[in-house]
Amino acid sequence: MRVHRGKALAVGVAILALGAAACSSGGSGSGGSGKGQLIWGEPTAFPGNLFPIIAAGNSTAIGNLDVRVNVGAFRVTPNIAYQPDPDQVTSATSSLVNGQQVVDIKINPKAVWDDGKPITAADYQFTASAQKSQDPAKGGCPDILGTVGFDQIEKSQAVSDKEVKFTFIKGKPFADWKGLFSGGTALILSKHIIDQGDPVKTCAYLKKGWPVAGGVPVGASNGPWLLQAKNIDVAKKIVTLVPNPKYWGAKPKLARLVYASIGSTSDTNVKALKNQEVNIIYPQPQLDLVANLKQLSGVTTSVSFGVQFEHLDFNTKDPLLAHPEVRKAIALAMDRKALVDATVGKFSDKAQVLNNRLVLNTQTGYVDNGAGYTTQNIAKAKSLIESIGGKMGPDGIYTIGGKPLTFKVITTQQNPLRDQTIATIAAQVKQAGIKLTEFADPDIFEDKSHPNSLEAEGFQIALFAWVGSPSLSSNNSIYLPHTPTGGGGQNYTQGADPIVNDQLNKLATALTTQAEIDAANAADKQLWQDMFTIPLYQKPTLLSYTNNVSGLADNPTLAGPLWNSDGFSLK
Amino acid sequence: MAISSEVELVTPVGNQSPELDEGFGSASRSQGRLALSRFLRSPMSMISTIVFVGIVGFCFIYPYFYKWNFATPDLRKVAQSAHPGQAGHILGTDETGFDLFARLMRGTQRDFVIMVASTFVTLVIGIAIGAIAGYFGSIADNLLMRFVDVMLSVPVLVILIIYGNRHPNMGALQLGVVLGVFGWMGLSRLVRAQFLGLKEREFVEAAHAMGASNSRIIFRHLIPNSMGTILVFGTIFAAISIVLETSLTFLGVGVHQPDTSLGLLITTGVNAADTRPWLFYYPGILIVIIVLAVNLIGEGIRNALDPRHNRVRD
Amino acid sequence: MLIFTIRRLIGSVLVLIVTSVLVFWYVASSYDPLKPFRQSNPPRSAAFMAHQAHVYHLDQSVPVRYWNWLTHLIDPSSSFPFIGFNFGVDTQGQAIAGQLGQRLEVTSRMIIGAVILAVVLAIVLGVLAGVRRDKPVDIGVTILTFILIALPTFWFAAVLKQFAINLNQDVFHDQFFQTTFEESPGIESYGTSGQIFTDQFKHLILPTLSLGLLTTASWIRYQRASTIEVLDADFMRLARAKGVRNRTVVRRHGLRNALIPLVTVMAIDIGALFGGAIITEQVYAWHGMGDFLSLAFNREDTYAVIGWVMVAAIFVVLFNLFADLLYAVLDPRIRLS
Amino acid sequence: MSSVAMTKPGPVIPQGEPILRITGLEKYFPIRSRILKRVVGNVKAVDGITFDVYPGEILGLVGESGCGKSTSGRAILNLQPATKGSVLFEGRELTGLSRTRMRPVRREIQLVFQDPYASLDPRMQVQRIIAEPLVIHKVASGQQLHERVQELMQLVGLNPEHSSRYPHEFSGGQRQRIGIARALALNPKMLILDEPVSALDVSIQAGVINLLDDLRERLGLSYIFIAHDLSVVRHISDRIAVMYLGKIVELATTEDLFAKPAHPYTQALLSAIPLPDPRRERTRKRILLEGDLPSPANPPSGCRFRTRCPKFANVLSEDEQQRCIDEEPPNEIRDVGHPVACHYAAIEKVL
Repeated sequence: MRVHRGKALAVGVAILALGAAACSSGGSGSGGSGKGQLIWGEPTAFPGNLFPIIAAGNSTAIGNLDVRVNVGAFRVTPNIAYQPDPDQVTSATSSLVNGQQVVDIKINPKAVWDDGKPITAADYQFTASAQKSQDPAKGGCPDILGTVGFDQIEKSQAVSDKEVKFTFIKGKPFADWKGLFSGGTALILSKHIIDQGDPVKTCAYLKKGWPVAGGVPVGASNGPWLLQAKNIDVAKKIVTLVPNPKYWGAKPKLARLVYASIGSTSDTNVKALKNQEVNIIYPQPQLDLVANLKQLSGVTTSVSFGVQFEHLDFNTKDPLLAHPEVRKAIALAMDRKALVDATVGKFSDKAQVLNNRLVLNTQTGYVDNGAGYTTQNIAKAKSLIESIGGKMGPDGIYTIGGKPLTFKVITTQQNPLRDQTIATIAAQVKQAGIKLTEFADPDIFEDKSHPNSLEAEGFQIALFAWVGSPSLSSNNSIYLPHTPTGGGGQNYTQGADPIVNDQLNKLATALTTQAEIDAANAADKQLWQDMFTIPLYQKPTLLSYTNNVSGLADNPTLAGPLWNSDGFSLK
Repeated sequence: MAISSEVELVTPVGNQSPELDEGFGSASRSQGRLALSRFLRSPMSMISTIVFVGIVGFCFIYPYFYKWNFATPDLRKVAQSAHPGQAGHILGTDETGFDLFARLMRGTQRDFVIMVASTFVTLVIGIAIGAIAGYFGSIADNLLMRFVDVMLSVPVLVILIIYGNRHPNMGALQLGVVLGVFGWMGLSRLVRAQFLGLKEREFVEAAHAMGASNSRIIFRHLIPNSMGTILVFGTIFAAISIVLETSLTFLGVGVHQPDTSLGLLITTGVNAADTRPWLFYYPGILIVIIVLAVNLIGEGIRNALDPRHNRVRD
Repeated sequence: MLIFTIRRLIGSVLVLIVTSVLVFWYVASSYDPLKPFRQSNPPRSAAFMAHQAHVYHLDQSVPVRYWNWLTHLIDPSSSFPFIGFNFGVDTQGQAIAGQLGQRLEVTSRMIIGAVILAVVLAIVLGVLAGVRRDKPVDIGVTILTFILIALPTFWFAAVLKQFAINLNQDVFHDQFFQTTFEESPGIESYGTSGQIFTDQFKHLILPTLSLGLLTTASWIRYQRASTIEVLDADFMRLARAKGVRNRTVVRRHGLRNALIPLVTVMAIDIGALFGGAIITEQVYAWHGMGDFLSLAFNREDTYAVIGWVMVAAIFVVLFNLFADLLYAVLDPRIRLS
Repeated sequence: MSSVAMTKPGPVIPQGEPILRITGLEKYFPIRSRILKRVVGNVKAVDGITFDVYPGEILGLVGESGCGKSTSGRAILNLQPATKGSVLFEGRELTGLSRTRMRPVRREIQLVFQDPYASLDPRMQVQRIIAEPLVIHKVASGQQLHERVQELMQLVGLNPEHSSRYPHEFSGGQRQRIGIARALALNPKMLILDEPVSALDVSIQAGVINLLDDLRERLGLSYIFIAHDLSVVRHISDRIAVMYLGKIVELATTEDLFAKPAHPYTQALLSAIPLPDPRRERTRKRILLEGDLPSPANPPSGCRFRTRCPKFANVLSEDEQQRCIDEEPPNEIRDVGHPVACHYAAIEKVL
């Protein structure tokens, strides 16, 4: 329920009427299972396309909207782990058969698409085959966002209508197999809707995707909510989710979940919640925003630490940063404990220094591998610099071979947290005779044609975030060296270490969680020696909602706080 | 934002008033000096001038003596989000430990640069275009005034955002120049109108008869006689350029970290009204004072040059 | 008068055409609609990028693109109100004109409200200050207007919202003022047309106040100046000398003449209002023209930006034309020149 | 028309070649249509005037407001380029000269304006105003310039100590002296005085006129003295040309013109001069002109004056009138002894 505070008599006639409507109508012709409506204020841009596996549909907003509309075999839980969704699959296992990884998925017999057609092995097979290649010559589709994992599937086999087996190429097991069917961008594709019978036509369908005005086509949804064309107003940027009458599991408790694009202006977010015009907001955390929300009455605010982590990348091809001593000296000169206290520590007392590049603090298997670097050690930093011929200049900045230790830190624009992080780090390392200056640039994520982009690899130091995942091996491309086959595609540091490579390869092919954790930590230990990058902290997420909502629990992974929105209800 | 309408407020002041003459015995004073003395005798104008010059002068000089630097945060834990007066920070600090007082001085410096650069550029372009259109007339006038129509048909703010998107790392000087490049249209219309009137006056014909060149007539006769209008426009534009800077910074175009400007300070401070009020009120009040002072100086000049507003006897 | 109208109309069309050339060139050379693809990881193949470039016409030279754009401009089937404009499709494949039409309806609510508020305030306070020149009322109005001019738009809007919310909580004990969106999200699925109207009206109050108050500041100054000018005019002195009461003089002779210049300044400010709406819409999370532009900026959506700018330009030029004609009607001296 | 000059007796005897020779000078202002801006007609402000000025001579040019006197002065100086005709100054043709080619000539001929309030730049100090021609033509600078300005101010009877004042601090008469000083700065040979005293109080007029007369003698200048007031012109001029609607209708020595006016228009003008003797003033015959000046865009056919001519209306027979309507009277020497543009020119005593 919206506003209705019960005290209005004269002025609130309209509001009373609205409230009554909201309470009684019980959803527009969709089973009548739920009660009332909630309004979700979406901070990111309104999506143009609802099909998440193409570029047009790959956005945070889609992630939030779609999470319980197109669901996968696995759900990503708030503690950054995969959990099989019993509504979708009765079991999903991976095993080694003759040295080949075989994934066996048993589909819930009751599972049906929203047009009543059953979800079958053919849908899973189609999901894999549609995304196995971007090369049209091999029957692939260039518009598909990614093929990683699917391209390692050797064959798929429908054991029955409700059971499918995927066999991976020999010697190339895929540790992150759960991630292939985990919802979000890894949704299950509805074959009878999407498959056009021939790869070229299917590719044309994929390319077009689902433009937002058309909603998700009937027969393509397998979650408790429906995203129908009639409930989408593109101009007003409003989308109303209604319950899926064909859903066989627990039905949503609400009649409507209204998605309203509120934008990222933090003041607008706070005031909308304060005036009870929206029920849930999920803005980027900022100091005053968090403090403002925490002091609001009738509102619950929680800060969680999510899958994004901030870090510094050093360009190892830079003449000065090529010296590991310089990179280590910068790490030693930083007081990362003080940095965390000064930044994300202000949002939540649970904030910690991230001392692992592959496993996050809040993730199972986290080990503090960078103990010596948590706090500042100016003397050691200086001695490292002096050990390779560093001389203190008159301005208090070291020079090596006549070149001053002055570095430009590139980062994104309009991000106060990063501005604050760089300002703090710069002030810290200055004490060790190293000068950092900030250079905020919108081109940072551009391709090679932009000289200031990471891809162009002309930077010195970069500050940005990586998105982690429940699967540790998905981080591999950050640390593997560049290879012609595309390994290390995102290793902008261009650093390479054979020991790390070995461990990362182990990680990619690990079949048990413990094996993954061991390999990841071994790789990270070595990476502390290399110091191509410095991890800083997990980025917090901020969820705030009116107290008349129950059932909310932030999911700081990409699944977002609407991950269990079918369980939301009004008190 | 509303550059155009602001400009229209200007009363044409090129006409000297015949009533003022016959004072052969009075002290030797020029039109300008008369206006100056009227300006100086208006308390509002004087206070505004003193406030403005005082603030700007202080913000340029005092940083040399102040112990906190705008670019170096105080890393002590106590100095993060310090209240005014706490931990040795007069006006407090922000969350990083940047001294607000040092930042306000730096921001004022940057905005002064923006103000001066934008006003200078606008005056140069506006006078040049207005002078050519008004003085040479016919085709030049027609073309230039249609060009002004074209420039006015697109919201300035939008042009500036597009420019800012392409030039993400503008400094204050560049921002000022760009503000000026897109802000001259009103002035050129005013100068043209003034020139159209002035060039029919006999002293211009007299200069022709003496053999004066066009440039001499424009620079020695017409522009000095339009100076009142130009001055008033200039001050109002200076005030508007600061407000525009805040709008642009709010929209993500303009001065960025690690530098700062008043616009940036209030953009970040606007969320802190309840939680850290010093970050909200001090920059907001400072910007209102500066813009108000500049506007009132403009109003003072207008009144001083307006012969009808003749309360001061002489 | 007819000849004058036709000449001005032709002039306006010419201005719009030149504007479109400059805007097209400026925007097309500023933005890169392929940016989202460039940022994708792993990187897109060259063939894919070339194909997308073709889809967005980036493989053509700017003059050719302009010519295609211009020659497809008039389209009776387009849903843009009044005239069939076809600004092409945005990078999402949606028709730009149709979206702008819907957005314009939202934004024009705010702009019309703001203009009405600003005009009423400008006339009341401007005339009052002009008539009571140098009296406390005048000084008060002057200081008020200068403070309004000095206030940054978003700062003022934030303060206004806070004030309104406090009123809601302490005085109305209800959501009388709405601070976010142009209407309650989803109301169209359950509200009656009466409820929707009431709801939209309540959402209109605060944005109108913020945009209107900041707009009116310069208009008040302007109205004051022209009131003073008219009061000093000979015919006013004469009327007063004839013994007509001061108030009657002001109302009957002064006001009409003093209003004429305001028409011009209003027309000129239409562009500024569109600009101001960008910020106001962002602060109040409205989904109108300004919001459309922000989105187009983010996507570097060339044709969407061009379409937006041209719609704004059409309005500015139309209002200027309208003001010129009105001026000619109100002031017979203008007509001959 | 040199024959005219030769017959002229008077205080200054024209000698040798004329310094300025004006032949058939015309100045038309085009009238344009409203839509297409095509020329649909002309305002014939100056419609073929011819006269000479000799060194040391003062030629008065009189006529009603709007008759083209001031335009003639400006056309001569090329400030408003002539449509047709020739202006020979010391044998040099001035019409059609570009601004740069005209510049050296401007040292020789200067203009003094009617309105001493409008013709001085209000934002300039007097010394800069007077020095401006010297600066433009680069004839003096520094101390020399300063001295020349002081000298000029003394010459026109201004206190050199006031050189740093602004125009508005002077009276009208003083301002006109500033204008004269400015005109004299380059030692010109000739001044065109465009109603130099008509904006001044009568008490001040005499002073300025005496100054001009005095300067002419001391510096050997020639003047074209434009005025609408015959009594002022009479005082100073050697010869007087009377203009009506863009044309010269009578040209004679001052003495002749006042003693033997032959054109009905001249007679009408003379009859309007107030006489100092009240008895004569009361008994004199006044010739009143009917109607307004016709539009110079569409002047009457034949004699332009006929529409308002008392002789045409009251004296002439119908045949005679027809001649006035059909035939434009040339301005030529008739029986009266000087050029006059009237078919029926006859001397009539009006004073």
